[in-house]
Amino acid sequence: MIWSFDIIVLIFLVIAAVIALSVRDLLASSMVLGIYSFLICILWAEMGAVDVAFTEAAVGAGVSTVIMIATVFQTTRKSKD
Amino acid sequence: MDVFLDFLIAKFNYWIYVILMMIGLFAMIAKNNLIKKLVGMCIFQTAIILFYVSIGVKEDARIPILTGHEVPHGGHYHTEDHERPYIDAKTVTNPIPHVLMLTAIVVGVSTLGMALAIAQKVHLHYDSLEEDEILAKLQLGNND
Amino acid sequence: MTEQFPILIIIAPLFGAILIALLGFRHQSLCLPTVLGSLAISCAAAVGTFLKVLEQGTVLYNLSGWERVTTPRGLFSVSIEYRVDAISGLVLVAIAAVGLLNAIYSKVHVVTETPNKVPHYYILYLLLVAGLAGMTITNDAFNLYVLIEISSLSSYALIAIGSRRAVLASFNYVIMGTIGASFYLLGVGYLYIKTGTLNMTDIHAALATLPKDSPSVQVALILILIGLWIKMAFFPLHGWLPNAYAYSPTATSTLMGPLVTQVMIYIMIRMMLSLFGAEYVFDHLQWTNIVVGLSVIAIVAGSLFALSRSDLRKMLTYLIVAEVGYMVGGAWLANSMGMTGAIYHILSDAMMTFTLFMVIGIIITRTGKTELTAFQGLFRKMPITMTGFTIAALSMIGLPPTCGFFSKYYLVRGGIEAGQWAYVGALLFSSLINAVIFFRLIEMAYFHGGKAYGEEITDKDHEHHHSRGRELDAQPDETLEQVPWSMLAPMLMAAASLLAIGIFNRPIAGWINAALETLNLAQGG
Amino acid sequence: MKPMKLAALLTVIVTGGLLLFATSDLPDWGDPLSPANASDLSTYYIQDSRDVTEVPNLVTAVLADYRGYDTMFETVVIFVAGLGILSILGQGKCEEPLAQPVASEQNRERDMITIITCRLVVPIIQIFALYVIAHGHYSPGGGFQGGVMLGSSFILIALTSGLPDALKRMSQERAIFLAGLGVLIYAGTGLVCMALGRNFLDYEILHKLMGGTGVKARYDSMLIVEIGVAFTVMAIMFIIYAVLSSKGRMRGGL
Repeated sequence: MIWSFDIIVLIFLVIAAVIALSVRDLLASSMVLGIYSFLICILWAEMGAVDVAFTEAAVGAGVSTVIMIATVFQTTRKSKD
Repeated sequence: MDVFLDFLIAKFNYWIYVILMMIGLFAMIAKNNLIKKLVGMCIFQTAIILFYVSIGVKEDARIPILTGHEVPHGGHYHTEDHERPYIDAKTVTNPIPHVLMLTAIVVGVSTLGMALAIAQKVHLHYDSLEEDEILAKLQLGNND
Repeated sequence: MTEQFPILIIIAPLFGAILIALLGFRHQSLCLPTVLGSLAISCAAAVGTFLKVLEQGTVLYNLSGWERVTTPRGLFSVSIEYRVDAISGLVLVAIAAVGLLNAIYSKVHVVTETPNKVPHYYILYLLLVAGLAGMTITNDAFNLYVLIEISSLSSYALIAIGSRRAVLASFNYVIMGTIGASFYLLGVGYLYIKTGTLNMTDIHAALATLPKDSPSVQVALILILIGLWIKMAFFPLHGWLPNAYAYSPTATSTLMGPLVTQVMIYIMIRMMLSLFGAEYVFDHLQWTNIVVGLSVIAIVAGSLFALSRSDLRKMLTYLIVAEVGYMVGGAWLANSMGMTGAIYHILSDAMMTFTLFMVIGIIITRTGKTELTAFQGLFRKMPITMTGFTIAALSMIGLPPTCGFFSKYYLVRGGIEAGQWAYVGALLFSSLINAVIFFRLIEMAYFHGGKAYGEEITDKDHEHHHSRGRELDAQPDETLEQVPWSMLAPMLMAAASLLAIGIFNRPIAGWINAALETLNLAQGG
Repeated sequence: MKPMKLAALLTVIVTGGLLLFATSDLPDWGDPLSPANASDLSTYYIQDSRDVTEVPNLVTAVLADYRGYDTMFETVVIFVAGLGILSILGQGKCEEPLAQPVASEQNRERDMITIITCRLVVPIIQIFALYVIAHGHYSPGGGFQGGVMLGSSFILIALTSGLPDALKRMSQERAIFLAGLGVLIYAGTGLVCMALGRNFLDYEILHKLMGGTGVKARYDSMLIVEIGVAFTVMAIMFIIYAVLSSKGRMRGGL
């Protein structure tokens, strides 16, 4: 186990989560959420959960981001908080 | 210092999962924008998945796909098939949390899709995604 | 064949839903027969399972065909299994029966309220019933989470299909519901990390070997309880419920009102008794006073909110909030009388709420009004409907021989035994409030003639109902029971079941007590 | 607005404190001897499941066989989500997309390069998806992952050539049919087991139909149910995208 790698990814995860929630542009927020999903997918691959990582890459980072962007496209990009 | 570092590292995943979960929970409750609430929901759910996957990690263990090269552990299996070594459970990651979390990821994306559809419908009806604006419109149009 | 009954309860609606998905979109006339047929099979299987449980005790059903594996520490389960005892048998019968009766009752509503989406509606409806039944029957902690999500996802959609307000209510429900389900999942995770298994029986056995004051087990219990409380709308966490039920389509609220909260309460009792164990929850933790205190607040607040509402469906939803307080409090009284009362009240409350929702649905359909004033002069116009209403109202107030009286009797006795006087007081207070609410309605329906009718119709409030209201206004003196029998018959059957559950209270309480004894909640202990 | 934030902060602090308090009681991260990792259940799956199912990927074995009932309902969750989204936002009727594109469709210039690249890539994605489904017994993958990839190949068509083009290949009605078919394959496998006199989803008995031994029957049935899962996931993932990207109108799109 490469715990230092693990810790770096985990810290990036927290940063990505905070950014995704604090950006006022919803499109950017969805994109950062995609980054968050990819980071966590790396983490799971590293922790030996290959099936979970594969699913997260396909579902979390792929489809979730796409449908979120589709919604932002159909509604509005601006957010007050 | 070393003791402290050991303590920190020993449960680091659990600390971070709590932090991520609380970020998500806070966003779900306090954010005003509906999409932001859903971003929070994603983070919240992933944090729980992180917790589960962390349960199953074993130090220096391989992924839960048996290729026949697992570390044998005393003797052989007493079946007809003598080639198969008896696998030491310590060397293979625990597969149960992975199975459970596959389900949880799928549930997560289903909930997200449903919630996004509802958010679009809200936008269709109220022309806004901000909770306070929608509530203000509701107060105005209470008598229609 | 009889050993396959438990699975039939769940897969009959599932296959019904699949059939509609495959054929129902082209041939919409197939939808309703499929729904009725599959729910009838489910209902019959539930009754069969229950009879079997009475005959031979707890029934286990192993899915995937893996036998329990023997280890030095004993048997453990490697796959998912079902476990039906007398209590879950009763709840299963109630779920299947309410599902079936409501499908008959709401066949008109579904077509009028969700045009173009009838097959969608029925698929979600069937899967909601399947999810609720699956939650009741499963003995696997994680499987329970999946089924909670199935019933929640289908109920989000079933609510959001309704009016403008319903959409927003549904969004709040999504957020709250996800928090609740995730907390439950997290609680299961804490149990898994301490015990290494997911089967409830095995978890219970493993917890017995752990040190009693393990913080993570306590936190697991707290998380599971909070998750389930959100889902059942226990008072401070009830925010999603009133709007969601009041603005959703009629068929949705008549199905969800009686079932969702009550099934969640059953799950909570299941978690307390068969997963953590009565000894741990009641004797070791000593949280009884806190939770009963919360339930007292829930009862009082729910009753007061109900009293202050003038919208019929809103009033009913707050009554549900109060009833949740009854059952949570009863379950936490820590004696078998209170627990019996709580479980008995799950049944009677399901049927009472069901009857009331159906009656109010009929009244709203016929008069086009959702206010309390809709009741004016209704005894003359709708004698049959009002008979059902009167029975349900008497039951809500708690007058014999309806089931509401007996459940309150058990709950009050449990409260006295446990010395929880605040809880007893809250029960009596709530009965008083119910009496005020319902006698006011009965009085309005009986004494106010039809003359107030014309004025009320000019109300600006309910434009979309006007046309139907006028139609009725044109002939105010007829005895207007022009409701199809498909609506009246289920309502009357539900009302009759209120009397039946009341009259047969002794055997039902006996079954519940026998099941509780196997769960180590001894008589009077 | 303020009190809401305060309440949220309070909730978060209390819950977070509770969880951190419990964390101190948890076994160390990565401990192979923690109760969860050294439990009978986990050891049984690692040591015995390959002998009785012939599947080296333990996750697939547990997912599709031991906890197959869970996975069936997981498929149903997807199915519910798709139908729920259609019923919330959809138009109701299952009509074919309009012949004339709407205004936003006409104005958009479709780039030839992306369309041709997409034409090249889509078959490759689909073949790889089929490989993922079929190879789930030996490597990471299976019905869900493959199904999502198949669904995303249709999403790719919708992104490059426009939603109507994709809907021509996978109309709303066909998608619902496929989703129902997927659940039917899964649940039907279970029903066949019941018809042969065993419990629901007890694949072992299927050797009477498929020949071979009970172990082989389990192996093959897992593949069958994974295919069912893939059908549902593929159809629903595309439908979710189609509905959400067009606000339920099923035309226009991104």
